[in-house]
Amino acid sequence: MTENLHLWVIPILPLIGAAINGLFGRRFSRQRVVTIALAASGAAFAMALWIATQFSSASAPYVTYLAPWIRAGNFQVDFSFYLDQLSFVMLLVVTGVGLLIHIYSIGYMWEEGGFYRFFSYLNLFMFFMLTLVLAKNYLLMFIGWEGVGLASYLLIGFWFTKDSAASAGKKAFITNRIGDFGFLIALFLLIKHFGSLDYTQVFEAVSKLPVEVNGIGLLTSIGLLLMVGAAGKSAQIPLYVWLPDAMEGPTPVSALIHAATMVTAGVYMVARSHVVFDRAPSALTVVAIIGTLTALFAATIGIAQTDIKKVLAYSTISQLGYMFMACGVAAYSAGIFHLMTHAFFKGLLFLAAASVIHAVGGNQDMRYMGGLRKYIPWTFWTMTAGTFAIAGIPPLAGFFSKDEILWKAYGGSWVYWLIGLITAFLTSFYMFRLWFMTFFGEFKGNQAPSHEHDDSHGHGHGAPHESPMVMVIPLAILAFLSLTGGWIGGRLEHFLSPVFNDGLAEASEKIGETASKGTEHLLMGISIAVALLGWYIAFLLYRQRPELPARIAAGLGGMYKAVVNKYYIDELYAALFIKPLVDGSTAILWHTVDQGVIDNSVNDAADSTRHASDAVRHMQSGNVRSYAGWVAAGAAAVIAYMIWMGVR
Amino acid sequence: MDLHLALFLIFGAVCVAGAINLLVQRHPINSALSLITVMASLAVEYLLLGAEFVAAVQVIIYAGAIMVLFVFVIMLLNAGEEARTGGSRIALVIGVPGMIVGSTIVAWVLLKRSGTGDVAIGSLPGDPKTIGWLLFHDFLLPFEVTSVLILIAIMGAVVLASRPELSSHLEKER
Amino acid sequence: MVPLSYYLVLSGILFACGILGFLIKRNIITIFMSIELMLNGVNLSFVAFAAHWQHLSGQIFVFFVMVVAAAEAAVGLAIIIAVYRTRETLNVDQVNLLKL
Amino acid sequence: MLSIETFLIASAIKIVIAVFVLLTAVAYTVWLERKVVGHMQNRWGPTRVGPFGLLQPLADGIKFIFKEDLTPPHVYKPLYIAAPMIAVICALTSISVIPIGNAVHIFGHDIPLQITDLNIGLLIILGITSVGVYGVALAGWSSNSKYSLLGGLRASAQMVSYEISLGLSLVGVLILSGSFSLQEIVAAQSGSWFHIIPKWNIFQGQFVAFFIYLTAAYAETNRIPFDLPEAETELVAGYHTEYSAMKFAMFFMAEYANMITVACVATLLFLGGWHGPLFGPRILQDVLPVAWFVLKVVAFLFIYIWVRGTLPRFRYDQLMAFGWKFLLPLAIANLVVTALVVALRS
Repeated sequence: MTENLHLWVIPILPLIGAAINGLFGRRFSRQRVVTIALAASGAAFAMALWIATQFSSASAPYVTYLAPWIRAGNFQVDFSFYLDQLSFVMLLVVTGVGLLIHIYSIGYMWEEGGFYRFFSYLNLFMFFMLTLVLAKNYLLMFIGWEGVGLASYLLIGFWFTKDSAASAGKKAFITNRIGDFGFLIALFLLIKHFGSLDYTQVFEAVSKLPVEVNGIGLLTSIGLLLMVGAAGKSAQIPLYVWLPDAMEGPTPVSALIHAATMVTAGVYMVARSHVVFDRAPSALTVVAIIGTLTALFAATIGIAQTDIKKVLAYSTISQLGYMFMACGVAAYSAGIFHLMTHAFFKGLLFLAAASVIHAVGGNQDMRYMGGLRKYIPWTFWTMTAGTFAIAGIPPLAGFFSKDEILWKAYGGSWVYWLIGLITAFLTSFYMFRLWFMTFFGEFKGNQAPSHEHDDSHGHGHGAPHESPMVMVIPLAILAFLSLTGGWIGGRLEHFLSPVFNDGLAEASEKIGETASKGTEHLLMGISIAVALLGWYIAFLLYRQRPELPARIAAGLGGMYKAVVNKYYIDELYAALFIKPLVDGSTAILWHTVDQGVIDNSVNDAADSTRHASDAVRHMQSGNVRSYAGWVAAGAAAVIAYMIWMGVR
Repeated sequence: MDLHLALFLIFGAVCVAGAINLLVQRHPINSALSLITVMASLAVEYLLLGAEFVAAVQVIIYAGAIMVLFVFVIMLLNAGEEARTGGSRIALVIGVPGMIVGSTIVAWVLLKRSGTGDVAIGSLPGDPKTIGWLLFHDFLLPFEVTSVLILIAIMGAVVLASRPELSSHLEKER
Repeated sequence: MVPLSYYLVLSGILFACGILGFLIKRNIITIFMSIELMLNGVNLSFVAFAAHWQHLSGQIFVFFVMVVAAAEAAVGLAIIIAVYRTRETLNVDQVNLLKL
Repeated sequence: MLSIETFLIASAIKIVIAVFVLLTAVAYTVWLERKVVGHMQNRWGPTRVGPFGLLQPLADGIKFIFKEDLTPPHVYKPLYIAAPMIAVICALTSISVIPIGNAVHIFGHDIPLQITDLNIGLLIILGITSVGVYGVALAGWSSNSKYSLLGGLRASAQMVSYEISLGLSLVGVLILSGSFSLQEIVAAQSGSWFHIIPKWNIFQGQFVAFFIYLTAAYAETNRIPFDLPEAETELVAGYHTEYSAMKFAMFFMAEYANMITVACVATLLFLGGWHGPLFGPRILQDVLPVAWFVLKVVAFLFIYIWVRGTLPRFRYDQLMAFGWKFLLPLAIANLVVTALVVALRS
C-alpha cells in the first residue's frame, strides 16, 4: 500500500468544530463561533488540497484503517477510509463548496438567533458528508448517509418555532427513511450473500458473478434496493416530495445540502456501486427511466412556480434526474461530471437567490421582484453566470456536462435523449423566466403583501441593497467555477476511468459503435439551439409581452392548474399512503391493538393481581401480634418438617 | 438427690415461675421484675454449669443495665396496666397452638430421642482469663463487629429518642 | 449430675414462654421483655451445650447475644419512646396503622 | 477442705458478725458525718446523747423502729414495700466478698477475714451494686408522687450512666493485677519501692483511675455533689419523699452501707488493702492489717464527708454531660494507656 494520507482527519475536523460550537457555542460570541466553524471546514478543505498534491492515480486507492468496529464471527466492519478517484472528486467538491457556503453563511446568518447552532449543524453535516464519501464500506457510508439526513433535518427545521419548517424537516426525514429502508435491505442482502460490506471484498465477489440478463436475480434486487435508497436521498420519483418543502430551511443550507452535496449522495452511491449495476442491466434500466422521468417531471413543475427557491428546488430535482439518467446508461463519469458542475452552478444559483431575497428583505415571490439588476449588480452578474451555465449555453459548465449526458443517453436510447432534450429546453425556459422576472422590468417589491417571512433579516422593505462582501466573494468564486468548470470534462472522464472501467466496458464500447463524431456534433448543435429557444421564449413571454403568460395559463386551464399544484402529488400521497396509514394506525394499531389488546392485557394482569392481593391482604392486618402468630405457626411447621425428615 | 440436681430444680422452678409471672402480670413493671428474677436465677444456673463469668455478666449487663433501661422507660412513660384488647384473633387461634405444637415436638425430641449425657457441676470453668483470651483471639473479628453494632445502636437510640425541637431549644439556651 | 436435656428443656420452656408472651401480651414493653426472655432461653442452651461439648465457644456466643440484646434494647426502647410520643399508647393492638 | 457443716457454720457466724459490724459501721458513719460536717460548719453536731453524742445513732435507731409506719394511700403497695428491702439487701450483700485482712488462724482452721472468696469477687460487687438501682428506682415509681418519680428517674439514669465510668476505671487495676479476686488484687499490691513508696495501685499509675472511681462512686451512692435523686431544694426528698419510719431508715442504711462498700473497694483496689507497716509483737502483727484497712476506709469516708461539706450540688444536665463527655472518655483513655504500658512492659 501507499503512504498514509490520514484520511480520517478530514471528517474529524468538522466534527470537532461541531462539538465545540454545539456544546459551548451558546456562551461564545459570534466571532468566535465563526472562527471555530471556519477553522474546522477550512482545515478540512486544506487537508483535501494537501491530499490533492499527494494524489496520484497510479497508487489509488488509498486506505486508512482507523479502528475495528464490529467483529462478529467472520463478519467484520472497520472504521476505515478509502480514497480513489471518485471519492477524491467528491471530497474536493464537498469541502470546497462547503467552505464557500460556510463563508457565505457568515453574512447571511449574522443577524439570526441560534447562530452557533447553525454553524454547529453545518459542521456536523460536513462531518457526515465526508464520512459518507470517504467510507471504505457500506456500513460506514450508511452512517454518513443517515448523518447527513439528520443534519438535513436539523437544518430544515432550523427555525423550529415555525410550524411549516418543523413539518418540512419531519417530511424530509420520513421520506428519506423509506429510501433508507431499501438501502438497509440491500446491505442485508450483501451481508447475507457476500458476508461483507467492504467495497473491495464485495466488488471482488460481485465481479466474479455473471451478468443477469433475464429476470430479477440477486444483483438486480440489490441494485433496485440501492436505487430506492438513492431515490430517497437524491429526491427522485417517487420520493422527491421532500425536497421542495426543504426550502423552508435557511437558503445557504438549501445551497449546500439540497443542491450541491447531500442530494448527490444517491448519485455517488450508484456510481460507487457501479460494479453491481453493471451486472444488473434491468436495474440500470430502472435507474435510467426514473432519472429521465424525474428530469422531465420536475422541469414541468418548475416552469409554473413563482417562489424563487421552489423553482431552484425543482430545477435541482430535474438536474438530479439527469445524473441518474447518465448512471442509468452506465455513463457514470458523465453523471459525476454533471454532479460537479451542478454543485458549482446550483450552489451559485441558490446563494445568489439568497442574496436576492436578502436584498428585497425576505420576500421570495418572484412576482414582487423585478428590476433588481441595477440595485444588486454583483448578484445579477454572478446569477447570470449560473443561469447561463444551467441553461447549457456554451462555453459554460452546464453545457459540457449536460451535453455529455445527452450524448451518452443517446447511446442508450433515443427516447432518453429526446426527453432529456425537452427537459433541457424547459430548464432553459424556467431559468431565464426566473432571470427576467427577477432582474428586469420594474421593481415591484412595494406591491408585495406585507407578510413578514421568517427568513427575513429585520431589514424591512426598503430599497433593495447589495449584500456584504463576505457573501459576494463566494458568489464570485462559484461564478468563476461555473464559467470554467466544464472545460475539464474530457480530463475528468479520463481521471475517473480507473474507477469505472475496471468492470465491464460494454456500455462505452456500445456507444462507440453506435455513434460517430458527426452525430455527436449534430446533437451538440441541437442542444445549443434548444437552450437558445428556451431563452427566446422566456424573453418573449416575460420581457416583451408580460401579459401573455396569464393568457396562456388561462388557455391551458386544468393542465396549468395541475402544474402549479405540482400535479397534486402531495395530495395523492396524502390520499394514497398517509391517510390509510393514519386511519389504519388509528383504527387498528391504536384502538384495536394498543387499547384493545395491549392495554387490556396489562390492565387485566393488574386487575387480577389486585383481586388476588385483595383476597390475601387481610393477612396484613397491621397487628403485630397477628404477624407473630403466623411466625409461630410457621416455625412450628418448619420444626415439624425437620423433625419428620430426621425421623424418617 | 444430689446438690446439683436440687439447685438446678430449685432455680429452674424460680425461672419458670418468673417467666409465667411475666405473662400473668398485667402491669409491665411487675413483668419487668419477674424477668429480673428469671435472669438472676439463670445466673445461678450458669454458675452451676461453671460459667461464672457469664453469670456475673448476666447480672451486670442484663439485670443491671438492660432491665434498668426497661424499668426506666416504664417509669418515664408511666405505663399503666395492660388493657385486655382483643386486637388479634390470629395470635390466639393460630399462634398459640403453633407455639404449643412446636415446643411439644422439641421437648419430645429432647427427652426421648437425644443421646446427650449428663453434665457435671462446674464441668467447664469459664473463667474470665480464658474467655478473654478466646474473645480477643479466636473471636476478634466478631468482637470488633459487635462493637460497631453497639456504636450504631447508640447513635440510633440517640436519634430516635431525641426531640429535635427540644434539643435545639437547649442549644439556643446555652 | 443433671442430664443435659434438663437444661435444654428449661431453655425451651423459657423460649416458649417468650413466644407466648409475644402472642398474648398487649403492652409493647412487655412484648419486648418477652423477646429478652427468649434470648435468655437461648443463652441457657448455649451455656449448657458449652458444658456438654467442653468447648467455651458456647459461652462466647452468650456474650454476643448479650451485646445484640443490649443494642436491641437501646434501639427498641428508643423506638417505643418515639411511638409513645406520637401515638400516646403502648398497646400494640392500637398501633396498627400499617395496613390497607 | 472444710466439711460442708463446718463451712455452713463458719459462714453463718461470719455473716452474723459481718452484718453486725456493718450496721454498726453504718450507724457510726452517720454519726461521723454529722460530727465532721458540724465542725466544718462551725457547729457541734450531736452532743447530747452520750459522750460526744456517741450514743446518738442508737437513739436514732430506736426512734426509727418505734415510729408509726405510714403508708400513703395512693402508692403501689407491693413495690412500695419491696423497694427499701431491695435497696438494703443489695447494700448489705455486696460486703460479703470484701476481705478485710489476711486469713487468721482460729480454732485450728485458717479462717479468711471475709465471708467468701470468689475469683470473680469484684464482678459480684459490681453486679449487686447495679441491681441496687432497682431499690431507688422502684421506690420512686411506686410512691406515685411526682417528686419521687423524678428522683427515681434521675437515680436510675445517673447510676446507669456512671456505672460505665466506674467499671472502666476498675479495669486498669484489673489489668495490673490480672485477677478479679479481691484477695489476689490486694496481694498484687504488696511490697514497696525503696521501702518508702508502697506499691499501691494508686501509685502504680492509677491515680487518674482513682479520681474517676472517686467521682463515679459519689454519683453511684447519690452523694453530694451528685445527690440529685434526693435534692432537697428541688424534689423535697427525692425518691424517699413518701417513706417514713423503718422503711426510710432502710434507705438511709442502704446509702451509708453503699458508701462503706465503695470505700472498701477503693481501699482494696487502689490503696493497697490491708497493707501497711507491720511492727510489734505477733498479736499486734495479726491485728495491724485490719487496723490499716479500717483506717484507710475511714479516711476515704472522711473525704466523702469533706466533699459534702464543701461542694454545691450539680445541675442535672451538667451531671450527665460531665459523666458522658468527660469522665467516660477519660476512663477509656486511662484504660488504653494502662493497657499499652502493661503490654510494652511485658
